[in-house]
Amino acid sequence: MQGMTIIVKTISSWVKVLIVLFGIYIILFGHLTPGGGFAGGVILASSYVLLMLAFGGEFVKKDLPLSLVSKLDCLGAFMFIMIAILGLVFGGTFFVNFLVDKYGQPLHLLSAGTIPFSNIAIGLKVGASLFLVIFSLSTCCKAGELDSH
Amino acid sequence: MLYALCFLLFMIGLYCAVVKKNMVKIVVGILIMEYAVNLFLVMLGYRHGGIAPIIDKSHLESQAALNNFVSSSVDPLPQALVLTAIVISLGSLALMISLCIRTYEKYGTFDITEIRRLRG
Amino acid sequence: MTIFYILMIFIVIASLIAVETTDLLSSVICIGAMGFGVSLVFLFLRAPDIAITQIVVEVLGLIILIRATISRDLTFISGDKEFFGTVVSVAIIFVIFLAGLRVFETLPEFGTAIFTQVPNAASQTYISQGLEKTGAANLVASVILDYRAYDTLGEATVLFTSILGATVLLRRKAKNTPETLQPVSES
Amino acid sequence: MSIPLPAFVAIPLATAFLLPMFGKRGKDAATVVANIATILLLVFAISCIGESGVYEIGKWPIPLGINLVLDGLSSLLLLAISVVSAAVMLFSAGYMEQYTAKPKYLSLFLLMVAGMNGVVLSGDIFNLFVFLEIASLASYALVGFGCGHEELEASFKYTVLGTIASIFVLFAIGLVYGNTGTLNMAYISKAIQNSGMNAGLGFAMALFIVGFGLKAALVPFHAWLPDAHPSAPAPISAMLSGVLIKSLGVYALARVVFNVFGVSLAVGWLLIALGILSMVVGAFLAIGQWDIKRLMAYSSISQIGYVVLGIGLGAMLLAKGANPAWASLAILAGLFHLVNHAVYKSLLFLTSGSLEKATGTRQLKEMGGLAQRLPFTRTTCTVASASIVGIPPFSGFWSKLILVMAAIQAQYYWIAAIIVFVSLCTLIMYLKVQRYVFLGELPENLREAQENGGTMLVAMVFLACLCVLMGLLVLVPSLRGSILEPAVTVLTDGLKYSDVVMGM
Repeated sequence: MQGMTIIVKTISSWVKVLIVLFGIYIILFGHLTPGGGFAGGVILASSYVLLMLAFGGEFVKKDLPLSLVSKLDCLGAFMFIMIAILGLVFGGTFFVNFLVDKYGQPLHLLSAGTIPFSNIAIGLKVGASLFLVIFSLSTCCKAGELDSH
Repeated sequence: MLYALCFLLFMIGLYCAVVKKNMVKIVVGILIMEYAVNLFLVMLGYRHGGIAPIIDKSHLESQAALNNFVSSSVDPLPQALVLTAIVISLGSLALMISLCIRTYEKYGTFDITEIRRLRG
Repeated sequence: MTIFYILMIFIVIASLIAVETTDLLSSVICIGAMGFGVSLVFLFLRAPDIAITQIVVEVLGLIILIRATISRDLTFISGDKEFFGTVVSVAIIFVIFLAGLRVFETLPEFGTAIFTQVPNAASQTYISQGLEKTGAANLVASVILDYRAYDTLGEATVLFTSILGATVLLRRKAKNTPETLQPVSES
Repeated sequence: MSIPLPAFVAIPLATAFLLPMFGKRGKDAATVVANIATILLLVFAISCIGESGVYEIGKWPIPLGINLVLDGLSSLLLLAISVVSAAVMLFSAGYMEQYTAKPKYLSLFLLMVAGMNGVVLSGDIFNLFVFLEIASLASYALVGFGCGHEELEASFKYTVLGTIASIFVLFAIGLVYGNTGTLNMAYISKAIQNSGMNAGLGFAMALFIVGFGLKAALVPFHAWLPDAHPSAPAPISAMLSGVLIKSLGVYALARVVFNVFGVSLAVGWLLIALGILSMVVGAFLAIGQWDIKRLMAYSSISQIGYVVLGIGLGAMLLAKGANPAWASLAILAGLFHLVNHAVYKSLLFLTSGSLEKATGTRQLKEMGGLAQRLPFTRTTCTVASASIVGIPPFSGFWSKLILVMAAIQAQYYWIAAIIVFVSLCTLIMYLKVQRYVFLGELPENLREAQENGGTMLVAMVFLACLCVLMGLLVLVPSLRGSILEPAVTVLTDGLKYSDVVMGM
């Protein structure tokens, strides 16, 4: 994949920033408005998928090395289970929302205890892993190219 | 009736997944079944004249507004279940498609009868 | 009410086209149309969370599906050779469908949610006490990330598993070294 | 309870999330970490024997949140899963050296274990579905791990049938929710007792039986198994056959039928029919096979038939209101056979992996005379074969004996006759394995075949010792009272499950 024309490239590099911002917004406000970690993570992934379609796989690989993405994937999942285990440590029960009354008021960004943190962990995890799968699906094998039998 | 339409969709998907011989068609059938089940689950929680289960500032202004919210909000539980189910279906879709692509690479076709013949 | 019927019939027609067309790419595109229809139904069912998720998942799913089908044996689907088998399976599926129709009479009628008819249903508590107990105004978020957070852990794990599985299946080289002994040629 | 129940899920999950970070260089470190995790799980599972309890996740009382239930049946399954997974993980340390991406393999393996532990502990029907999907997705990927022609095709078939099964289960969950308004199994059971069965719940139950039957590979639904088991790497075949089809299929089926919906005569006979069909068809198909792993795969279908037959016989007797002691004997036989089969079938698959690694082939006709070259593999394989056939001191004998006794006590002599007949078929197929693999002429090209050393051997010897000792589980009253009988009571008590869970 060598990418598309200069117009597409320029526009998508601008739009990418907006999409990333939108994804971050969806993740951070997931406990107040529709959306959340999952939808936001998919949006984050789609921004890099857009770059990949416009510039080609090699460019994105330089911008965002795959080993880093797969580490982010593991990190997000690990963060989420750590939130659960911290609940066990501080709250006495697995997954207890041990921060719920500690800060913030309802309907503010800082509220709902561990829920925003869970959203961030899931967003990170989902974004990284979906980008990873689309990237590996599109670069692993070119269409029409067969293994020798 | 709407439930029956969901069930019809489910059966169309089942037919496609069981009868068709093309790997991509089988995946398509499974996707249709998943849509049908997701729709069915969300419909279970719907109320006539319901509102989305999201509280905003206007609902907190008075007790009456909050009571009104409580008496007309749709069921959030099936929505949570479907959110999980959508993710699961995306996961199995990714897995199935990577299997399809690899099998295509090895055999040069998506037709499972052809694949069985090549395997001997 | 009518809007649901219109959309559902649209979805059913799209699914029939997706099933019966011989062109894989159009079949996949019909699936995309279905997905957007489903997402609209979700929106009208007052489920904006799932509608958003459905749309974004649909886009990514379509990219994956089109990636799989594009420029690979396009329009090549041999007709179903086993006519008899097809007829039998259609008949069986139709019978199950007719038998299953009765099942839906046992459910509460559409538009009267089950949780309003059962005493002490969990959903009733989610709606009336969700904000005060979990602090999240979006009750779906409060269910998936607090009341049923364990499910969401499972969901994140499912995604992790499938992505790991996909990268494992797509790797170039599966075996490290040749076998210690030469495999016996299969007769 | 000394150990928080989520540890059974959290430990393998956390380890699995960390393992892919090790990369190529940290292969050995990853292996050690993964082995520590499975051994830790084994220790925890042993310490949970005889305990029971309910764990409410996130401190939410049960209809609101999700609960984990540890009772006799769960702890029996946990024990089986952790014993087999610890042994198989040890075996993989040596065996999987021939494949690339070992850390990812280990991670998927642990995810599968976490999924199975989640299934057997869950007290919430939707949560059960989620963990069922984790275990299934991990197993789909692991079956295709070799990425060869055969592996990919088998894996695709398995994925399609497995996904259809999962959708059936999800649809059934939707119907149950639509009828009862709750997802907690204890509350569903309560609601069904109050309202009685109706067409919707009956259809849901049929969907559950088809879905879990597909996962358990009972005979009309067994199409995926004979392809998937031979294609998977040997340790994965051992896991699939040893515990996966049992915890995802038989356990889930038993839990739903006995504890949620309640037994009925029709379901009991249906399970008996499925069991007998699986036993007979599996055994007949197995005898004709020349691929050693394919033969063992068909024999798994046949053996899972014994388990389902035992459980179904129990269900039928309970529903008929016959002597409860007969029903418990039948269920005891089924569950004991489940545990036995987990041990000896995984051992058989491990020996087949050891043979494949030493000789490079799976075809019976291309082997022969390996008794001298591979003495340890030969001994362990013989022990496992003796167990599965049912030669007296070994474990398989006791479970089959109890099953026959239960059938005779309940005066179904024809069932007892079928059990004995299928045992004879089993004898034939394993005599065939012994004859063609270990006896006879040693082919020219296998003169240099070497015994696999190290961890692989340790795992095989460990399981072989268990095969010999398993008979003690029923013979020693204190062991039987703490491991098997609580599990039997959970099933014979049936709908009291809801009271027990709500009361704890």
